[in-house]
Order: sequence, then C-alpha cells, then structure tokens
Amino acid sequence: EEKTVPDKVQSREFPWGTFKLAPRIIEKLKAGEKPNVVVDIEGTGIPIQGAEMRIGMQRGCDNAAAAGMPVNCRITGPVNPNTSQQLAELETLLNSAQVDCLAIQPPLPNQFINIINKYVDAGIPVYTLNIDAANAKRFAFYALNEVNAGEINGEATAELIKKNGVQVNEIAMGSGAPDQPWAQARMEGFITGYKKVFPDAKFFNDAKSGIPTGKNFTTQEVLNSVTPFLTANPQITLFFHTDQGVEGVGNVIRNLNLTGKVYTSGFNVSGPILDAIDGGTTLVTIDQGFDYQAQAPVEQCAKFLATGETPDDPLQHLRPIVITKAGGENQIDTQEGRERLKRAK
Amino acid sequence: MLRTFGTQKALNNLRTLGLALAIVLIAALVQSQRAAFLSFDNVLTLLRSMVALGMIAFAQKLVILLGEIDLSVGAIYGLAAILTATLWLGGGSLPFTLPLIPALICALLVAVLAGVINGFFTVRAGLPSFIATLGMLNVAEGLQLLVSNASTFTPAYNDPLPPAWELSLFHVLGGALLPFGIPSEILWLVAAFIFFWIIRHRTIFGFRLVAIGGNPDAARVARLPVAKYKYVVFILSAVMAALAGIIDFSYVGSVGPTQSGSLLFSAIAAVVIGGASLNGGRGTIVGTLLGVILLAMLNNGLALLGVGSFIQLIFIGVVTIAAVWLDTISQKLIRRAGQRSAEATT
Amino acid sequence: MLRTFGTQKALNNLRTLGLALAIVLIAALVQSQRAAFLSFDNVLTLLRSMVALGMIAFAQKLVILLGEIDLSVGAIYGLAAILTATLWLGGGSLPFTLPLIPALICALLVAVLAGVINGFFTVRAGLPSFIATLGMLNVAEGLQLLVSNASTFTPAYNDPLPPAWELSLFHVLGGALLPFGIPSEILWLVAAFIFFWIIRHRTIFGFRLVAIGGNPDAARVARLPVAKYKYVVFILSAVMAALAGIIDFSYVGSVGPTQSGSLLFSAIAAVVIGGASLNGGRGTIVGTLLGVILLAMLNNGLALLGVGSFIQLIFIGVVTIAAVWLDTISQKLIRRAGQRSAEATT
Amino acid sequence: MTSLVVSDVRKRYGATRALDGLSLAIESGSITGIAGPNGAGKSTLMRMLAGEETADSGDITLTRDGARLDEPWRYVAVVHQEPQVWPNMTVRENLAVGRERSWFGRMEPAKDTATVLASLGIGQYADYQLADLSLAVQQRVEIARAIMCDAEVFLFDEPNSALTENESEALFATMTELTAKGKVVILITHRLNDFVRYCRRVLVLRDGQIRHEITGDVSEARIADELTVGLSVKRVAADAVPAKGAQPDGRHTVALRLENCCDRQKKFEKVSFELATGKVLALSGVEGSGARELAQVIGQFRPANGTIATPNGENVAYLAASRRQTIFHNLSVGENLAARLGYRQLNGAAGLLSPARLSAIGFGGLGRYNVKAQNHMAPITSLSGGNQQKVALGAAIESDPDILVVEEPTRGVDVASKRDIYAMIRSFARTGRAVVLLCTEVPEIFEAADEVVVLAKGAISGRLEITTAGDLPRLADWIAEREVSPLPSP
Ligand SMILES: Nc1ncnc2c1ncn2[C@@H]1O[C@H](COP(=O)(O)OP(=O)(O)OP(=O)(O)O)[C@@H](O)[C@H]1O
Ligand SMILES: Nc1ncnc2c1ncn2[C@@H]1O[C@H](COP(=O)(O)OP(=O)(O)OP(=O)(O)O)[C@@H](O)[C@H]1O
Ligand SMILES: [Mg+2]
Ligand SMILES: [Mg+2]
Repeated sequence: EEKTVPDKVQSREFPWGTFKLAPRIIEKLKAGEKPNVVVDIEGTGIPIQGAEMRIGMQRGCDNAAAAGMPVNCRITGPVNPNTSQQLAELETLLNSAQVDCLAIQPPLPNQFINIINKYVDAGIPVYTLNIDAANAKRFAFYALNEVNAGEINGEATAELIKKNGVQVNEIAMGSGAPDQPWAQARMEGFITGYKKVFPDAKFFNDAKSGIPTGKNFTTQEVLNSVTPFLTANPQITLFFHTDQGVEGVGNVIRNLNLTGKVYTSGFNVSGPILDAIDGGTTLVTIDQGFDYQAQAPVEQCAKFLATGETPDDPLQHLRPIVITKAGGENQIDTQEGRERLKRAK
Repeated sequence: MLRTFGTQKALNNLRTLGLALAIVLIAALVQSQRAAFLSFDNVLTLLRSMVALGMIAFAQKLVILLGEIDLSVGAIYGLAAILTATLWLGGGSLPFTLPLIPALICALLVAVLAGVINGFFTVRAGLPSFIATLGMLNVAEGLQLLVSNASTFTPAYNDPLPPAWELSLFHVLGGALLPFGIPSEILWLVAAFIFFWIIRHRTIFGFRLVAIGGNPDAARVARLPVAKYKYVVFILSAVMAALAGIIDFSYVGSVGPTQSGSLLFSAIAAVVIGGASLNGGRGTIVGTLLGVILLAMLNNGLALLGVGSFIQLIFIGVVTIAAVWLDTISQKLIRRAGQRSAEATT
Repeated sequence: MLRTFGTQKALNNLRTLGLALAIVLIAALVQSQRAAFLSFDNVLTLLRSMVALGMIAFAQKLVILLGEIDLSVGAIYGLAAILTATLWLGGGSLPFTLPLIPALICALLVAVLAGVINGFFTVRAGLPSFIATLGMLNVAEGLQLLVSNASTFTPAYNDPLPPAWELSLFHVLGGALLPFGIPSEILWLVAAFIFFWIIRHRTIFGFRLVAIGGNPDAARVARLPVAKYKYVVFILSAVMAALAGIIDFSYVGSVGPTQSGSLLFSAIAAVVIGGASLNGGRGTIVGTLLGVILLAMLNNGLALLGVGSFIQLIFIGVVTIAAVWLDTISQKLIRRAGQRSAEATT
Repeated sequence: MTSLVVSDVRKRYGATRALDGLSLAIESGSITGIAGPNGAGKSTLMRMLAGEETADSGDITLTRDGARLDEPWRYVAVVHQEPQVWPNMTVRENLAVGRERSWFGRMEPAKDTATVLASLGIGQYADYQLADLSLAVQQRVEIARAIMCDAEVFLFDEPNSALTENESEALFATMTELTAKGKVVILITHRLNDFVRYCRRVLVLRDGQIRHEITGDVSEARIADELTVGLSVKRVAADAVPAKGAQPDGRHTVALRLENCCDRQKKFEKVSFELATGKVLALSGVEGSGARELAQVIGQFRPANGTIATPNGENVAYLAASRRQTIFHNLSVGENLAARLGYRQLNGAAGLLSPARLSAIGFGGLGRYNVKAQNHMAPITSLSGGNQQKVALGAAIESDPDILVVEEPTRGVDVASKRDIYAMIRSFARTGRAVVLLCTEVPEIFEAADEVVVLAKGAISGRLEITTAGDLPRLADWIAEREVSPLPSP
C-alpha cells in the first residue's frame, strides 16, 4: 500500500527559489523504499577526518532508523583531495540516479556550485558539511565556524597561559595547509581570541603566512620542519598549529627538552595529543567533531525526506569540543577526550 | 584471416588492440551491472572527465616520444587558471586587473615562457628534463599560491562582477552546453585529439620526433633540428596544460590553488599504458587516447558501481596491470602471427 | 694540482663535486643567517629527517641503475607500518592480532611479496616497471586504507596496552635515544648507506647491475642473470621501504594511513639530482646521498629561516635546478681540465 | 670533376692524437681507398669530412668544376662504421628521415626506394621495423640512405663488413657508378682484397697521418707491408700458433649435439649435427639461410625446439655481431673485459669485489688482445671500432667457456690483429674446447676454421674439412655452390 508523501517534501520554497523533489524519489518514498543518502567528502583517506566522518555517517544512519526514518547510507569521494575526480564521480552518481539526498564536502569554499545546483535542479536535496558553497542552492551547511573555533582556542589558550603564569615572548602559527581558507580562518580567530586576554601579544607571522609543516598532514613532516624552526627561533614560546600536526609539535617540544618553556595548542584529537596535554606541552586542542559534521546532515536528509523539515538558517554551526587538561566550562578534560576517541574506533 | 593483410604495416596498426579489448571488456562488465553506464548522459560525463587529462596526455606523449618528461604540467594547469582568475577578477596579490581576453593571453604567455624555460634547461643547460621540469613544478606551484594569496575565485559571484559578456564568453570556453546537453569542454578533447593525431602521424614534425626519440645520436648525425624540436614540444606541453587548466576553471566555475591533484601522474600513466616507452621513440596518439579512456572509465565505472573508495584503489591497480598485460600478450601473438604470415609470403 | 691524480679514475670520483659544492654553499648561506643551523641538535634533526628518504632512495638508486623504476615505495612504506600496527595492536579490519615480532615479520614478508610481484610483472610479464609498480602503488594504498579502516594507531595508548617489553623493543627500533641524544633512527641511515655503498661498489652484484643498466642487450648476450637481478632489486627496494615505514612509525610513536606521495617523488628526485640517469647505468650511492642531503637541507634550512610556504616552493624549485646545473658545469670543467692535464703529461 | 683537399687537420682526444696534421687530396674519377690499422684515425677523418665533429685546426675544401663549395659537409654522404639508423622505424621510414619530401601527409622517401632496396637485397623488408632485423640489414639501410643522398662526396666506412660476396659486388658496382658521375668516393675497409679489386689509389693512414700512398699496382702484400711497418706490439710467435686440426690428446669428443633442431620462427628446420672439442667450426650462408640463427641457437641465445645436448654440461659464451649488443658503453675498457667474469675471478680476500683484480684484468687484457687505448680505465666509447671489437671478443674469451660462439669475429678488425685473433681462437680450441664462428668472408674461414658447415634455405647443404678443400679459391667455389642450393647440385 502506498505511503503518503507530504507536500512539504515534494516542493519547498527557498530564498533562491522553489525546490521540487525528483518524481523518481517521490515514487520511491511512496513505495516505502529506503532513500539513498550519499556523503561525498573531499578525502576519504585523510587521517582522522576520513575515519571520523565514516563513523559519523553510520551513527547518523542508525539514529535515523531508530527515529523511524530509515535510509541507506554510503560514503564516497576520492581518497585524497582531487577536484576533478570528485567532480566526475558526482556527475556519474547523478547520471545513474543513485542519490536521493546528498551531503557534500567540496574541496574549497564555493567550489562545486554548478554541480550542487545541478543536483538540486534534478530534485535532490543537498547539504554541505565542513566546507561550504554558500552561493549554491544547498539547503544548509554543517560545520564548525572556523574563525569562531580558532577564537575559542585562542582565548582558552591565553587563559591557561595567564593562569599558569607562563612568560610568552612571541607566538608562531603553523599549518599543514597554510594556504587553505579554513587554516587561515583558524589562525585569524586564534589571534583575535588570544588578544582578548593579552592585547599586546606579539605574533611571529600573520594568518596569511602560516609556517608550512608538510602537505600530507603527517607527523613526520611536522617533525622535520618544526624542529629546525623552534631551534632557530628560541624566542617563540607558543606555537599554534591549525590541525592534527599539533601532535608533531608536542613531540618536538618534548624532544628538544623544552617542556615547561614552550607550549602548543591546536586542533583534532589523537592519543599522543591527549597525552601531550596531560604532559603539559600542549595546552588546548579542539576536537572538530568530524563525526558530528557527517552525522548531522545524514540525519537531516532522513528528516527532510520523511517530514519536509529543514533548518531556516542555512548556517548550522556545530559547537567546537574544547579539550584541556582539567576541563572546565564548555570544555572537556582529557579523560573524556579519550572516551570519545575510544567510541570513535 | 591475418594472412590477408600480411604486411608489417597493418600489424603495426593493431599495436594497441589488446588495450582496446581490455576497455571493451571492462565496459561490458560495468554495463552488465549498471545499465546507466552507457547512457547518453553518462557517456558525456565520461568524455568530460577525459578532457583535461587527454589534452595534457597527448602533449605529454610528444614529450615522452622524445625520451624526455614534463613534470610541470599539473602545476602549469593550476597556474594558468589562477593567473586568469587573479588578473581578471582581482583579489589576489597582483596590484592590477585586466579584462578577460588580455588576462587569458597573459596566462597563456606565461605558459609559453614556462615551456621555454623547461626547454632551455633541458637543451642548453643539459639538465635531465626530470630535474628541469621538477624545478618548474615547484616554482609554478609556489607562484600559484603567491599570486592567488591562497584564495578561491568564482567569476559568477565575484565582487565586482565582471561584465556579462565576459562572463558568458568565459562560460563558453568550457562550461556552456551545446545541443543535446553536450558540454563545450568536450569539443576541446576532440580538437586536441585531431590536432595531435595529425601532428604525430601526418606531419614532418611528428615523423622527426619519432626519429629523434628512437635514436638521438643518429638524429644529430642526420642533422635533424633536435634542439628546436625539444623547445617546441615543451612549449606545446605547457600550453596544453594551461589551456586545460583554463577550460576546467570555466567548467567548474571556480578555482583555487593546488587543484591539479593527480593529473600529472595520470597523464604519464595514460601515455605509458597506451604503449609508449619512457625511453622515447615509441607509441601512438591513439594508444594514449586508449590509456586516457581506460583510466577515466575505471574511475567512472567504479564510482557507478559504488565500490568503496579504498577498494577502488585496489581495483584500479589490478585492472591497470591486467589491461597492459593483455595488451603485451596480444602484441606478442600478433607479432608472431605476422612473422609467420611474412614467412609464408616470401 | 689536477696533474697529481691525472687519471680517469680520480676524475670519476669528482663527478658529483659540483653538487657537494652546492650543498656547502647553501649550508654556508643558511648558517650565516641562522647560527642554529649547524648546531649539534639541528644537525641531528637534519640527519633524522633524511632517514626514511635515504633508505628508500638508496634502494631506488639500484632500481634506476637497472633502467627500471619503483613507484610503489611510498605506498609500501605506509603499508608496512599500518600492517605492523593493525597486526600488533588490533583495531583495524583484520580479525586477529599477533605479538610484535611476528607482526613485524609479517609486514616485512608482505613487502617481499610486493617486491616479487613487481619483479614478476616487470620481468616475466614484460610490462614497463612504471606500470607494474604503479599498479602496486594503488593496491598497497588501497590495502593500507582497507586494513587500517583509515584510523590512527598509537602503541603507547593502545587498548589493550601491549606488554612493556614489546613497547620498549619497538621504541628501540627508531625512537630510542642513544648517548648524546642521538635518535637510534640515524643508525639505520648509516647502516643503509654502508650496505648500499658496498653492494654498489664492492660486489659483483653491483658491478653487474651497472652493466645490465648500461646495455641490457649486451647483458643478455653476456649471459648475466638479468631476470634474477631485477627480482632481487625490486625486493630490496620494497623491503627498504617497509623498514623505513616501520622505523618512522617507531620514532613518531603513532601511524595512520599516509599518502606518502611526496616520499616517492623526493626519492626519485634525490637519485636523479645525485647524477643518475633514468635510462639506467649511471650514478653512485654517494651521489644519491648528496641528493638526499640537498633535499633535506633545503627543507630544514627554509624552515629555519621561517620563509613563507609559497616562497619555499619557489626556492626549492630554483635551488634544485641551480644545484644540478652547477654540477653539470663543474663536470664539464673537470673533464676539460682532465683532458688538458693528460695532454700536458704526454 | 670534384676534388677534396684536406690540409694539416688535427684532432686530439685527451692525450690521443687521432689526427695529427693529416693532409690529402682526392679527385673524383675512381674509388680512393684509405687503409690503416685500428685506431689510426680513419673514422675520425670521416667524421670531420661529414661535419659531425670539428677539427682542432686545419682546413677542408671541396671544389666542383673549379668553384669552391661553402660548408663542404653539406655535400658529404656517409656510411658509418656503426650504422646510424632508427630501430623504432620501418626500413622505408628510415630512408625518409631528414629527407622528407613534404611537411604534411605521410612521410615518404624518394621514389626510387624500391630499386635501391632491391639492389641491396632488402626489398622485402621495406615495411619491417628495423629493430626486428639483423645487423646486416641495418647496415644495408645505412648504405641505402647514403646512396640515395644527392651528394658530391661519398664516404664508405667499412660498408661491406656484414655483406656477402655477391652483395659486396653489387655495392661496389654502385660505387663505381657514382665515380662515373663525377663524385668523390672514399672507401675504408680492412678487407685488403677489396682495395685490390676496386681501387687504383690507396692511402695508408697511420698514427693520424697519411704515411704512404699506393697507386697503380695495388696488391694485398704491399698494403699489408705498409700497415705493419714499425709495428712495435709483440706479435704472437708464428710457431706458437697451433696447426689446423691439432688437438690436445689426439681425440675429439662431442661438446654439443643438435638433433632435429628447429628454429621457433622457422629460420631453419630439422638441423642435426655434432660439435667436436678441439676444433674451430665455421658456419656460412647468406642472410636468411639460417646460419646466423643456428649460431645463435648454439650460443644459447635463441630458443629452439628439438634436442640440444651438452653431454658434460659445457658452458657457452656467445658474442653477437653488433657492437650495440656486445659493448657496455657506460663502462671502461677494463670493466668491459671483466663484465662476464664471476666471483672466482673478481672477488678479493674479503669476499668483496677487488678493484685491484679488476684493474689487473683490464691491464692484462689490453696487452693480450692488442687493444689500442689510453689505458684500461678509458671509457670504451673512446676506442675505435676495431678496438672495441677486440675488447668484446676478449671479454668472451676471458670468461673461459667450454664452447665459444662468435658472430663475425673480426668485423672491422685490422689485418695484423686479425691474425692475432685467429691465433687466439685456435689456441683456445686447442685447449680442448669448441669454437663456432659465423663467418661472412671465405678467407676468414680458410684461415681460422678447421671445418665449415654451409646452410641454405634453412638446412645444412654441406660440411667440409678445410684441409680437404686445398686452396682458398677452391674453398670459395665449394661454399658459393652450397650457399645457393640446399641440395648438392645434380
Ligand atoms: N589499435 C589501434 N586502433 C585504432 N587505430 C590505430 C590503432 N593503432 C594504430 N592506429 C592508427 O592507425 C593509423 C595508422 O597507423 P600507422 O602507424 O601505420 O601510421 P603512420 O602514418 O605510419 O604513422 P607513423 O608515421 O607514426 O608510423 C594511425 O593513425 C594510428 O594512430
Ligand atoms: N670520442 C673519443 N674520445 C677519445 N678518443 C677517441 C674518441 N674517438 C676516437 N678516439 C681515438 O682516436 C683514435 C682514432 O680513432 P678512429 O675511430 O678514427 O680509428 P679508426 O681508424 O676508424 O679505427 P678502426 O679501424 O678500428 O675503426 C683512436 O685511438 C681512438 O681511441
Ligand atoms: Mg607507421
Ligand atoms: Mg673506424
């Protein structure tokens, strides 16, 4: 027997115009078949990010089923960032009508506007995650606010510096991808946040000229570049790293016997990062919750296809998970960080 | 049957038969699983995904024919697009902007310059082209970042918005839809194939490239213009990469730095899969096209089949080897048959 | 001065003089800007950053000496580390775990297998080694991701924690500090250099590799064991890559699936910078070491100087070309001087 | 009427004076021969004339009908000692390289390709890739390229070293035609007989200078005398050369047996014979007769069907004809000599390769094989063609095999060294080992071999003890007869 598909699902007004759900999807919903939700991300093999997003997708899928809105879920995308391959894959998926709702992370902000619009025009709802295409007809965007997250990190770091009475002479900032907008946004935010506490803080570099620490985001590369940098610049006593390379920075501080003299803060979690926080070399890290970034749009897809509900504000910022040694207000401690890590495995 | 053509010449034309066979096999397999594979739309998508790779691979073919290599193509692909974007739209670190057409010309001229520099260091300074073009790769990627200031450019949403005619002209380059929904980008692929096929098989230039690549010493003794030809080929390679970058920019609608991904690697792979020897002197443009098709089809087919991205890699590795192996075996069989038939006729 | 050695032999030993000169120049330049450059600690850092690259480049040197290429080294580097991690610690997609030593043996055996497969497709199936190892690259990267499930492994925080003796044994492999704070990893570099130098310059194996690479046809006529040697070299290359991956894992303390693309590229670049020809038959291990030093020093020096990332790339490109150019010029000069001194003595 | 004048040309390579103030004047009208021992500077002179290298000093002038021609090299066509051709292209394409007649379309050589190819006996190979063809065919392609050139001066550097008697004759007929058209034709060869038959003037080049000129009555003896004048190198004493057919203990044992052996590509079929120790066996036959392929099968370089048995597991050394297949161009002379050796000969006390032993082998080899080189560390590419050949052969002999198979052992080797090589091969056989030579020259068979086996159309058409043939002309007749028909003529 046919299920009813609410009008809100079949057609909906957006600031950019009217969205009409593809007839084949309507048929599918009527027949009670499970719709296909595809999460297409920039790099499925990127350390931490790839694995967490897969986990988040699965959790979103389970939650949707538990809420009575079962969907099929699948994660796609090149192993490494590769614009043309990702684009070609998206086109192929569209041609073969395999997607009933798309959650996508484009390689750069506002990239893939055309293909996103093609999906929406073909009657497929699209949500973006982690990296936005604000000019496209996407329904909503799920991510950290990078500037804001950087700011929170900067402020939390500064508070700890102040509390511990540490002398900070000069602050350097580095990144595996200092050219990327997200990295620059975090550095920008970090400066703002830090200066809230120490308005006169001296920065070695600005947000546009982050120290490069290796394109592949591997710890080896960070070791090879940050070790000589810290050796040559003894006045640097705080190093902010925009991504999981903070693990390598913690290693460097330990290897150079600078524990207690030089500190670092950064993004992402791993065993060594949490240990470095316990050991005192690392002050703050922000768990970006990649899993939440993938989970939210999957649940939203299921919800939209079932009820037609979608957020009015397209910017759906997720709250950054701040990890410090002791935890605190809006923060979690390393123990809780480890729990999260274990759950993610 | 084989006896009927008999001559070595006809057999030479079967060089890449095994590869063609492999492609047909793979296509049949995918089609049997997913009917959408050979749909009109998907074939267009497939062709579209071959454009940049094909343009770059054809030119790389000529470089490899000479026994040289051009590692800078991916970086120049990106640099040309970034230069076009920053010159035209502003917002990078350049202190001035230009209208679209001069911006395009500038980007292409920079590519020509890059080709000349590659040629200079290979021909005059006598460096291995691997080093000369590796240096250019790094320089071009650095310039890309420096010029763009690492930002992303989207003509249609730029502030200030370029004139409408410029936007539509730019769109026509690669993104416009022709009748039947054919993206204009595909025309470039067709044009490039014809251009390079003629260059390779029907001009004195291509003929001599084969000679130079086959035996550079003999070519020098025969006073072929080896140095000049190398310059031309490096310039051609850089210009094709730049063109590919620009039309991909037009098709995608936006561009950022370091977007060339695995283009360099795939282009060289396509050339080698297509039967070229990295030592030079061997291989056809049709072979390269088949190499490009194989790689593009594998990506397309695996995406269609919804194989996980990790298993995709394994598949791609195994199928590439299998296809080239099939090609090698079929070549051996054909040659043997040819020798036998030649014996019979003499 | 030149007169005193005079012979061809001595001149041959000066082959890479220009490169050594370039390295000294760069070192002097960086040192004049940052006194920390030649500090004991930074030299250790520099050496440490050369370990994996060096081990892989030395073995790649032998592959290239034969006129072949091994593109799979980066992927095998990653695969070996991931295999060790998942087999030992669990948590990947493998259904069982092993104690440390069997896990290490397994990882190395897989590398041997990869080398044998590379050898098989190159030698027996007659594919270009570019294709055979490109296939292996994809397969190994796919396996890496598949086996690890793209997660990260940290022995010291694993749950369950491995026995303490295993942890310290593993730590000793690459991470332990010897007297004067020298990381044990550096010993591997020294050992690898000595091992490969002896192989190349003081064994019949190395002597014949040069001959085979110089003229494979003549090698076949002379009945040198071409096929066997190719197998051995591919296996050696895979095993060195695996070892490098494992000791880097030990030094870093954690491992995730890496796309070690830049390692492959750097290794080949180091070999070519060091004076090898991709056509085979030319180049020394010392040359390769100099190539490795140049690349590592550039990265280290630029990081020390705190140059922005965009300009770093441009620097690396320009300096690589300049260094090899200097080498080419100095080789020419030396040869000319040698001829002149030979004339003078007769 | 064209004339070529070379005055006081000098060229040094390091310490080697390849040309040391060489002067000569050559007029069109007849073939001029240039004779000289290996490393005398003949090929260097050719390269100067063709503009492939520039002289350190001196002048080259070319005048036609009294008018001086600028850039003389533009009017020079060369047949190089080592063919400069394109293995990746077909024969026809090879002829077109550099002389394409249009810049667009299919590249075709000049119209008379077919006749030229036919006159050289390679018409049927026009569309074959050169890489698939033998050295002999490649050399003919090189000749065709030169002949089809519209030049004033034609230089032939050992053009017939891989041609049979008949083909040589055809080539010389062509050369004579060229002289009749008023072209300057220069011939370099180590087959003195060719000078006698086709040249009325022979210049003898030694140590980078023209040392002597023979005109009118050109005889082998006169040239040979000139060539060996003042030869300081120790010659193999005549009485040390073993007599033909002599053997260590008076008995020949079987070193290798072929039974019903067929080539995989049917170059020969059902060949059976035995190879005896202590003897030098020559294989002979025109290109395509299967003789070369048989030599390669015996040399274990070519796969074949049927029984190939070595009763005592004899090991075989094989030497190909083309130096492209025998010389390691990236190694020094000494390393080339040692390239086939193993652990026992090369390893020192530590079980590692011993540089001292390596250089001892190189040093010894230079003297033993009479190689003219700066020293054993010189790159092999700095040696003249003939000296490279001596090194290649030396390397094969150094490896001390039980069966030695050599294609064209003295290709490009001078008269004096030829004698040494024959002596060496015979002493080698006398130590109880077997030697197989693929010969294209009857005099070589006569001088070096104990026995000859002739192949025609893929089958053995005759086998003869050289001693029973008597003299050289009778041997030549006997072989020529067998080369044409597979069966004894009725
Ligand atoms: N497997 C194949 N399938 C289809 N076309 C092929 C195949 N192999 C070769 N061709 C094409 O057939 C045509 C004839 O090839 P051929 O090599 O004979 O041309 P050519 O004019 O002799 O070129 P060249 O001068 O390079 O030898 C070429 O255009 C070639 O690209
Ligand atoms: N490129 C080079 N480098 C160094 N020495 C060279 C070079 N080319 C030739 N020679 C030397 O110059 C001399 C003359 O060589 P050339 O090739 O002209 O001899 P040739 O008379 O042709 O001898 P052959 O009969 O053996 O071919 C030889 O001693 C040779 O070693
Ligand atoms: Mg052809
Ligand atoms: Mg010569």
